Amino acid sequence: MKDLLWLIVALPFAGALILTIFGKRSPRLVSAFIGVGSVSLAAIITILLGIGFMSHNPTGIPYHQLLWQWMDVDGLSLNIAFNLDSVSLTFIFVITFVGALIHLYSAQFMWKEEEGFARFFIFMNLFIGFMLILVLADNMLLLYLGWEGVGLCSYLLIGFWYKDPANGYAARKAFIVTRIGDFTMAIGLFILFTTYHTLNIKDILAAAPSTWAVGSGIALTTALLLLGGAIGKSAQLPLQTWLPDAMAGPSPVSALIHSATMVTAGVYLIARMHVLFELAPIAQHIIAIIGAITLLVAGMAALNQYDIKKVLAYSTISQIGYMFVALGVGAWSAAIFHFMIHAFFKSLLFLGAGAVILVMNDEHNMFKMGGLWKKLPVTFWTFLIAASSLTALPLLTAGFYSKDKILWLAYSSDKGSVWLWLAGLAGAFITALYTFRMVFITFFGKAKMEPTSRPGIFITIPLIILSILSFAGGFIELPGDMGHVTLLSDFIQKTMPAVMVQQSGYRIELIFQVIAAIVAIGGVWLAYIFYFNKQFDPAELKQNGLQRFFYKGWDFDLLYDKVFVTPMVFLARINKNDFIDQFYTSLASFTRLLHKGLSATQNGKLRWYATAIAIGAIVILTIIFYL
Amino acid sequence: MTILFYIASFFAIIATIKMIIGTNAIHALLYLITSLLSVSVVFFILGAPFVAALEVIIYAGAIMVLFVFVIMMLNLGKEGVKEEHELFNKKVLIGPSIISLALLFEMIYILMHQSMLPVTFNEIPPDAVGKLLFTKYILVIELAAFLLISGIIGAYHLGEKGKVVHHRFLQKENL
Amino acid sequence: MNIPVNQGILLAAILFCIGLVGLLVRRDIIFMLMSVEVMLNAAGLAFIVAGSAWGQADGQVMFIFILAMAAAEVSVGLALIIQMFMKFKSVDTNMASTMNEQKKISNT
Amino acid sequence: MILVWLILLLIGCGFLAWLTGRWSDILPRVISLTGVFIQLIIIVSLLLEHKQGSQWIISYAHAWIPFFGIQIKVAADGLSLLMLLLTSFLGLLSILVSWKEINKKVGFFHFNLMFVLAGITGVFISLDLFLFYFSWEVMLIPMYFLISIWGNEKRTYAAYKFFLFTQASGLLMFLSILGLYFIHGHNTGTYTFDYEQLLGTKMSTQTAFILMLGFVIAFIVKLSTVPFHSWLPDAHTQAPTAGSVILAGLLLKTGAYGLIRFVLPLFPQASHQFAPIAMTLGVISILYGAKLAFAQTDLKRLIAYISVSHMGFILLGIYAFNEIAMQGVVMQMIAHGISTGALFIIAGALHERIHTRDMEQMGGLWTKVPKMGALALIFIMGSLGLPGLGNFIAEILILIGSFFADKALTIIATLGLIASTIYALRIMQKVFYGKEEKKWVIADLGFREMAIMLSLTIVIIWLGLFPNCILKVSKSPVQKIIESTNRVFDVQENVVSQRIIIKN
Repeated sequence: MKDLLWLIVALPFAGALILTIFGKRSPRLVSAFIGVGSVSLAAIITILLGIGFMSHNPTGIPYHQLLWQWMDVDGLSLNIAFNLDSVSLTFIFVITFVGALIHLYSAQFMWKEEEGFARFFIFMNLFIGFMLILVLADNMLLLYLGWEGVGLCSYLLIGFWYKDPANGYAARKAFIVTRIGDFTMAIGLFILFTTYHTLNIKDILAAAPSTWAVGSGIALTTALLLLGGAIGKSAQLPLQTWLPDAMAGPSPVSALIHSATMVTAGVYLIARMHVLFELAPIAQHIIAIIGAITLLVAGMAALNQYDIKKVLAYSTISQIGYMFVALGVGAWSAAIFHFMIHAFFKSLLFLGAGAVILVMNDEHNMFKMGGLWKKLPVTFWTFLIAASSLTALPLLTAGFYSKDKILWLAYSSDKGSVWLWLAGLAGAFITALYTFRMVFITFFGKAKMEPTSRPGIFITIPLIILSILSFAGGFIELPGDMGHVTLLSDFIQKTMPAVMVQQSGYRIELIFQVIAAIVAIGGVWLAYIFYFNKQFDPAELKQNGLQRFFYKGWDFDLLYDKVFVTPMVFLARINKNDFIDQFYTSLASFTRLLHKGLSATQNGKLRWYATAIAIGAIVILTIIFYL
Repeated sequence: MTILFYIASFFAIIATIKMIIGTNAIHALLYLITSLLSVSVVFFILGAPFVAALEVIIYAGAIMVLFVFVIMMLNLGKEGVKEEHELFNKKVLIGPSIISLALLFEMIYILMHQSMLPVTFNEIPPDAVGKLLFTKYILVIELAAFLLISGIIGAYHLGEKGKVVHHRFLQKENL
Repeated sequence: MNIPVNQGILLAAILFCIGLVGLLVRRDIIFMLMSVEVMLNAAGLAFIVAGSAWGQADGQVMFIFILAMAAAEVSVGLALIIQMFMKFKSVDTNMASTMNEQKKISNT
Repeated sequence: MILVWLILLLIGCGFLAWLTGRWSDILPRVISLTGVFIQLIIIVSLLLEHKQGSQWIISYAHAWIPFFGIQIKVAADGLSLLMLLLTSFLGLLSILVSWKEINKKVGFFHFNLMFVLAGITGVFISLDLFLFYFSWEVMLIPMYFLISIWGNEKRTYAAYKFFLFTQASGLLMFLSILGLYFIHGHNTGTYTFDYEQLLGTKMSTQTAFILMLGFVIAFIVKLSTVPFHSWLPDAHTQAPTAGSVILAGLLLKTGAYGLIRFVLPLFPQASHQFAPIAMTLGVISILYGAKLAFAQTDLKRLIAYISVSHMGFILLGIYAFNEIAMQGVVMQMIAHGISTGALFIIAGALHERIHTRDMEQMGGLWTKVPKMGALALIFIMGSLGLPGLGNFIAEILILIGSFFADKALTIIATLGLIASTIYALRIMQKVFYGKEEKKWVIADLGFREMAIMLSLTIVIIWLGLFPNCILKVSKSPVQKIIESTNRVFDVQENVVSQRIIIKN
């Protein structure tokens, strides 16, 4: 069974290739079948493989599959090879499974796209393929390949509706901003290679503790450089600005790429290279701090959005902030747990939002919606489940368990602190507030627009499946005081070390849980007071300065525009014609000037010639007799 | 005899100056002839009677007559004088004069700084010239003959009237 | 008969320079040709002076050559003047300065 | 001997094409196509036979002008064969590209094309410095004609500029060759232009440096390194598509090849002295080229500046003096030839259809020409160094290699990754995305164009996924050059620079 590993990666690519060749000519149904089918098949193989991995392999020895030698230059020996361990298995499960559901959803969602239908599935399939390469790669360069590949697909899908230049610019911004992170990551790779003479992840992780001392400068530098890549991809401060703009893409894209999978690649990278980060405690603190700040900043921004997808985008940034906090305190399995649960509920939220947007004729402003809960029951209920999961409503929802674990560990881990916990708690409150603000405004109140149609069957099926996962998914991992189920942690800990818990005791944990629950419910309650059944006129919404500041995403765009973009464009513009070329041109014009001067002497006037001869005589005589 | 040299020199210079600033071509030509005759006197004094005779016969006689012919052929007359006034601006005299004076001063300077032997001039008779001309310089004589022949042919061709002669490169534009 | 050589040469130099001034100042081609004659004559004078100073006949031989050359030059030069006058209806050399400006060529 | 036949074949086809061009427009194309195709087959078969280890796979020597010690000495190793493969491949494509584009003086066009290719082939296989210089000049003059006769609106200016830059720098190289010739002759008594005999000529450090500069200037002008790059945008922009393809794909590579084959082995010590400057120039080229590319509105000019930027990587890699970087350089030469060639073909195809290169006038073309858009996307991604395509392998190898040599410069060079994203996506944004500025009525790529582009696509992806095929072939020549460059250095330790011997 494990020999089929390559097939999981190959299937989406094969689907993309077939669609590239035949997509233009084949009907949409065939395109959809190939697109959805290839990914679904990959998902089925993944599940089978996962079952095989878990049942036949209790110690979690990674599967390694070598396809071919990529390059071999003077010690730089790299293979196209895949490595399957518990972490990557979790990731590929989420990628293929959620990916397949979203593909199914998009088959109906994108149906009206006559021209771009096949194109959409090509890009989506490519994305799944690259994402799988990213998480399965056995060396850093192959990981980098997947890393850039998903960036490309993200670019293409954000700019899917390319006719609107704004979408193109959003896509370009996403690519460039993540490339800034990739730049630091590339340098990190160089340092790794110069130190270890290999880019094989396993070898690096094995050699690192004996090569670098804990807290050494080079370990810190490398960790920070890799962190740069992770920040770019995962849209954390200060490179988070691309993600809200990325909502220009179709909703399934936002669901798959910009919430569930690609943006969590940063989390994967840090988890994968956990040994390096453990060697650099300062880097880990920085991760935690970045996560904490990001989750607050993005939460505040989410609270002030009108566009339903922008709310979700900032919410994604905020939730990844939680994962970063978990990574920062060394709670690797908690981060991955939250990643998984987040993938379920956030893609569900995006898909639900997409369904709403679809039936509302591409209306993104939630203040123009309202009262939809009766008209779109399936969408509403699934959306509500996902929202509760995001809010972490206690006991029932999966989000509660994953987020609670992070909050608890943020305090109790050896690297944790009460400040991180407080930040997380504040974030949880804001999360509850903005989530239910969104739910109340969109689905309750007076109806302002009539939905044109009801979402189809292929849209509702993924919603229902994901909604089941969004609350049932949490039960694979229950906190110590509530049954203490640790399926996922055990599984992950076959690959990664367990978190060092400083303080333990079920009683303290219980107190923490109660506080978290109260905060979440308090947030919902506040949202209820402010937004439930209130009348909002979308035309007369006023924002004060602070709200406006939050609405604009804390004006990071403005800052970057002033600091980087404007000077760069200015430089480019003033030197469009290349001042070095001016040098050569002036050389040429100087020669031409000389030519003009000389040809001016040949004016055809006899007397000038005679004068020239006379002067020449004088000069020669002078030279002969006085020099 | 020495005083005669200075007088002749004086006349030569005066006549030449009058020639270059004159406006009537015929008058100028007469001044030129005067100058040439004065120089011929100088030649005589310097002991070159044969050359002095040639100067009078060929230069002042033959060549200057050619000039007279051409001037008469062009038939410039009064209009010519008027035109000459327009063409000859006294102001332009300054620049060339400075250049020439510079050249002159240079030459004078050289003359002053060369130790010159004050020689007495002995007459060199024509036969000595003839002997030299047809022995040592025979080849040059031939060349001079070629030159004169080509001068005659050239003058004949160029002077042909009624047929406009153009340079071959310019032919297309003109015809 | 005791004339210093440099006075003879000086006379030649002065005549040459006057001829040069004439050449440079005049725009009338006939005057220019006459100035050239003056200069040639001055050169001949220098030869004669030098030849006499050394008591040799070579100077006079040279003068004869100069004379021949002047004759040839004048014949060709005068023929050219006639041509020029026919073409430009003027003896002004500036009229004939068409060497670098094609447009000034008058159509005949 | 087969190598000489390669050149003679091209020259013969060139003459034949010229002659038949009087009667027919098709015949010259067919003849040239056949000629280059035969060349391609020969080279592929040589490559397949090729085994590792031996230095010169094939060589041939025959006296040419014995009095001056000039021979016709040609030889090929893995590096030359790879370059020849690229030459014949791009040569083939450039003939196909100009199939419809060139309609006047078809015979003479193909004559020139064949001569350029013959010159380039000569450059890649000469082992006699005089022959090398001869080939160097042979490729210039037909190129001048290609630009000045079949070029675009400012062709004369561009052709002059190209010719003056390359000719002037070529003369400097010739002076250096002569200098080397006389020094060697003076030392040993045998006056020869033979490359292998001239290796290890003893001379003072200063002389070596000056002689090296002559070579280096010729090569980096060809390589269009800042500040000698300004001929390239003009030449590339004004040349016909085939000309641009050959210029970008092959002519620039002769500079890199010259540096690797001649400068490093002939002047190892001086090269080490020169390395910091060269690497700095390389980095400046990367960033400055990128910056200028970003500013352009003319599509071909933008692509030309991309070349400047990419050639910076080559210079950086060559002067890192280690195998990884050098292998990266070899990859870059091939991958850049393919990707930039493809971009020029696309630009040419667009120009043929809408008669403008101004990107402000384009926009939203994806709807009209989806195939072209998709293929353009692949090569744009190639030029921004997307992993999975050949350029990425090249750039990452160069950067890793040069990271051993100079950390700070490499980090700055890595900024080129961001810069390349910015300029490359600009093409996508301006040409294929956005609103349709004008209602162009244009056809998508035809069968011939699709065949060209697909072959390029396959090659660039193949390079990205199976770079080892290339790296294996160039391994032993590269190792030999690196070793010879660094060995001399060991003997004379007086020049100190950062040199790290990589383990393993």
